[in-house]
Amino acid sequence: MNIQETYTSLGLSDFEYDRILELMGRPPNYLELSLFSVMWSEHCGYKNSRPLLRRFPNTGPRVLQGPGENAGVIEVGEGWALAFKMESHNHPSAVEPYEGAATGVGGIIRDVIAMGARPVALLNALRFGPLDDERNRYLFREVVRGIGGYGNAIGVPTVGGEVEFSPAYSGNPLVNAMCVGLIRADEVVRAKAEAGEGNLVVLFGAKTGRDGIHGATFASDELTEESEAKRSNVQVGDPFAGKMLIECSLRLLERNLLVALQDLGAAGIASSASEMAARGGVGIELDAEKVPLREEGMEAWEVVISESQERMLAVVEPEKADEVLKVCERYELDAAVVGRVTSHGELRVFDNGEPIGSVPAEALADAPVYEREVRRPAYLDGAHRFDPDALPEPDDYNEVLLRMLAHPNLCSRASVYEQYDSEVGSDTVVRPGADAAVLRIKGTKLGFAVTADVSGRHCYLDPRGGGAAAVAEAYRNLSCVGAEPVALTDCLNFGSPEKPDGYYGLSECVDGMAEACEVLGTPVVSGNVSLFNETERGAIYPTPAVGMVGVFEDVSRHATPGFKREGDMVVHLGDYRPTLAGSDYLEIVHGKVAGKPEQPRLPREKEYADLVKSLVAEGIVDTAHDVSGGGLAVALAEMSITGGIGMTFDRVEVEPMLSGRRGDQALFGECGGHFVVAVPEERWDALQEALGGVPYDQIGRTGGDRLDVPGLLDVAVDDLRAAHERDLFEQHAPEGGHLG
Amino acid sequence: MRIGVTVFPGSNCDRDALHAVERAGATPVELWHAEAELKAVDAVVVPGGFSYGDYLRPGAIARFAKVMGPLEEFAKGGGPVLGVCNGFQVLLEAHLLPGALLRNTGMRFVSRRVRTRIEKTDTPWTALYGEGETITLPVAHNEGNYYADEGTIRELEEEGRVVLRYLENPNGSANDIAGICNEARNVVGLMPHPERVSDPALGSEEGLRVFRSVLAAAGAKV
Amino acid sequence: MKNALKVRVLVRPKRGILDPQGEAVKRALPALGFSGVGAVHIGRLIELEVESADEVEGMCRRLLANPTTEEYEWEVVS
Amino acid sequence: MKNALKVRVLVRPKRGILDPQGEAVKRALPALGFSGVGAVHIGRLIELEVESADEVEGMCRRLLANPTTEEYEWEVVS
Ligand SMILES: Nc1ncnc2c1ncn2[C@@H]1O[C@H](COP(=O)(O)OP(=O)(O)O)[C@@H](O)[C@H]1O
Ligand SMILES: [Mg+2]
Repeated sequence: MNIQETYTSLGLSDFEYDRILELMGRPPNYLELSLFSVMWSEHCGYKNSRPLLRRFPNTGPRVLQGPGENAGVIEVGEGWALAFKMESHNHPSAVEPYEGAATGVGGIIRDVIAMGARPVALLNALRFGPLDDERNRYLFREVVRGIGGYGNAIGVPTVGGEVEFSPAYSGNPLVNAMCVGLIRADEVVRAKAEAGEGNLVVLFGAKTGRDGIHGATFASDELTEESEAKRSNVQVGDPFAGKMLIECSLRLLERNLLVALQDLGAAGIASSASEMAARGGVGIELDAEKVPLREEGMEAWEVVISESQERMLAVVEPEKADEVLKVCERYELDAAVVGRVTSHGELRVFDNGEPIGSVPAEALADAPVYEREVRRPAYLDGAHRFDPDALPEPDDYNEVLLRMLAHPNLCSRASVYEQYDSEVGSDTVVRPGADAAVLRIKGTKLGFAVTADVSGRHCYLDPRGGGAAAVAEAYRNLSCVGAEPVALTDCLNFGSPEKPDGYYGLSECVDGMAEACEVLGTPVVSGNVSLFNETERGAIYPTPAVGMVGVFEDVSRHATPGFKREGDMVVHLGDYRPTLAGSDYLEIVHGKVAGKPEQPRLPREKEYADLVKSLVAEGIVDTAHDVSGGGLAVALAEMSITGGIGMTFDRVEVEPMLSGRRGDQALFGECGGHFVVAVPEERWDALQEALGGVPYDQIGRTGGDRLDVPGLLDVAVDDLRAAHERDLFEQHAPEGGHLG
Repeated sequence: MRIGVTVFPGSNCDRDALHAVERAGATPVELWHAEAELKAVDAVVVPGGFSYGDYLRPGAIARFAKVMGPLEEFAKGGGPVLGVCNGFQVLLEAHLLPGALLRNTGMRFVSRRVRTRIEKTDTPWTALYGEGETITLPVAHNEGNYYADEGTIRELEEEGRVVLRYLENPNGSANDIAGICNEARNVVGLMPHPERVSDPALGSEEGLRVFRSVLAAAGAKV
Repeated sequence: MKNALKVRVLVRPKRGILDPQGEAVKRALPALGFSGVGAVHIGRLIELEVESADEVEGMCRRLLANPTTEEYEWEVVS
Repeated sequence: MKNALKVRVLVRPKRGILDPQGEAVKRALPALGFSGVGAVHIGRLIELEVESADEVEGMCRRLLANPTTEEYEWEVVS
């Protein structure tokens, strides 16, 4: 291979190679080139997305740590804080779904540990192609099994998530995992190799093998036939070692034995060490031969960029090194001093004393930045020309509702989340199945809520509006359980940024998200970017995933969607401007992804959601649900099904809601910004008073065993449930690969 | 009263069990797997999790841990021992209880709340329940499908050693068995997790009486 | 390890014991177009390097197989 | 099934791929009093009855083993 072939095979462009020459002042060797290749990949270097990410607001009164560290941190109260982050593992999961998903969970957990936090909750956001295809079923089944396989064993509850199916993800599934950790606010650890010269670098955890060499570069390439051949790169997770790593890391921190801590992700030791060095403005020297190995005959360059899982790197004062090694032994983990902090600012690698590579840490951390060309894609105009009135109106709405509830995109997710231990840790107050999961903080009245929300189809039809809508939906979901939304993490899943219309989607989505974050007051404190989600068939939908965290002063005051009592007044509040454009109804019933969805009205979103939150916090409301996919009819059906109680619309109320609207638009139209709450009659006055000037309608009452909207719908709750409680793995005979 | 909770590498409900023990009013004591001592506890909980990753078979490696020696003595001497989920698996592997737990028939991990019935209240871990009382408990496991040969099952039934039974069998267990005890009735294994429903903050306290029972039993003896 | 023996241990569910994994595979095969498959049983394959074969029987009995539900056989393969 | 062939399939982690089970067992053995054990690898044993051996290779590739992380071998045992 000539030099150009070499750097091209490592994913570096001519331009990038020239830049490396300039920075180094000499040609790099293979190890050095490998380091640039991984550190300048999108996954690590954000070279295509950094300018966009600057558009996100990232400060706020509760923000203790914004982007730039392993995870963002927000303050809860009474000295408690939460560290959280979301990350993609799309490409590894496309190749080897079980291990790809499992190692995705392991990886995000380590980001949270690196902040010094104990991981206390996991979420995931998933996208697959339709389930009528065998490969998609296989990917779905194995990804869910992999998430459970890791999360359950490691003892961190998986409390929420999101999953949808669309042809846009056939062959390129999305697997985004989020972890939340709990920590004392004054004990946040930073991954800086501070305190400089003379400190030691300790590697601890699993042994190092040839796992995932060049995985980071792989994650930043399009998926092709060829990536099948790169399969030998797959990493295998070991949740048992992962669990020991959590306990060991926390013990080391508790005993004040570490100066800094950093997880090992893409590009292994080299990448972690160079990040630590760059952040601390120091140099690091590594002795490759000191690394405990699993395999024989590994080359030094392989050792330092291997992506073996379940390892951490720490900076330790020399006099504490022995103690550190002893603690690691207690947890049966391998540990070794593998290097030292120096003042020369370079990442230097030695093999038995021989220098085999040296790169300025700054240079590695300073990936080139590309401002890409932006072009509005042509498909948008066509999609927006759609006229919903041209559709035939169904004559049996009962049948339509049942069909929608049974659709894989709207049916119950129980068959997914029942494969996850959602309660280990004994802190889960509201389990999966509600708008957001709620957890308590032991020994206090405090709590927090988390949700993951994604808006691929909406972003496809209107990237800016869709970006804002994802943030707004997360905000609504937290408000519905009664939490005060505080901040978010995100994962930007997009196609190739090198295609101008693809880059348009990314740029517009980010603008929409940033605007929503500003208006709603929820800064972005961490995140991750996954580009090149394309197959031979084209790009995925622009798919930003949002993971939002909110806090409770008194976690006992929370709400869930299920109706609780017969005779409750059911109240609709907020905007009601339903449209079929871009709706689930349109896709499920008419097979169309078209129209321009309603623009979110952000200031009102905030006003209404904040109101719902305070209704819950004041103890007026314990039953609340936001109206999202499937519109009002689906929201009410979900409240009936989970509560096991029916509901009847007041005849007089149906008329105005229908005025000038078709039945399908009224029942299944979507628009964001509205909610359904239920209160017992004795709290009706208190509710009305609290509602103030917010638009609301008392639409009916709970009771009986049917959902009855006179003139439109009349279905037994049992039938709704039968349709909704569908097992997404029904045809789950293990087809292809891995028995489990 | 001091109640010990064993901690194996990979245990993950140890902290939950310690918390429940504390809520029940006893002193929680951590029993580290590598130390062959029970620290003068009056009862032991072997908690859930994935000891040694559940590698090989759940509980197969943990049963050889150093702490298991004194624990077996303690059990044979009549000391109250409770195994929950993975802890139940450990007690089976250690032959302190008969039978085995196979893979769930649905071939999936199941995590949900199930209704169960308290069948026997003459064990130190169920004394405060009513016989036939229905309680809802969380399960979360991959291998909870109780199996024993016909003779053993018959014996368990005839001797009233089925302590807890599923009303909604989540895993294919023989005779809907969710929990059993040994002949002397001091060692109990349960597949569901009472410690997870031992705090009103989490919406249910139905499991707390498991831990209160052993306290009450001790109180009666003293 | 010098002069190590390679031992192969096969562990299988005892006859008559429920084998949910085997059942699942048996059910899956026709869906993949494989017909003519009768019983399917799934067990464990354990390969060890040992200094001497003396302890293998004990390891199998005490650790590698569960006598309640499993049977085993082992052989030195090299 | 009449005239069935009994086939034995051995599936093991590919060389170089992490085998966490094997590692954990290996680490645990000395504490259990078994010394002198080197590498340990854990895989699956699958025993099938088939009418003909023609399709076994396909079954292994598509269902019984995960070609990404595992290798397999099979033989007719009776
Ligand atoms: N992949 C998943 N993992 C865990 N829980 C999930 C997953 N997908 C959905 N859920 C849970 O199912 C419930 C319904 O999800 P969803 O319909 O996305 O809710 P919403 O519309 O309120 O965002 C939520 O509680 C969610 O956390
Ligand atoms: Mg919602």
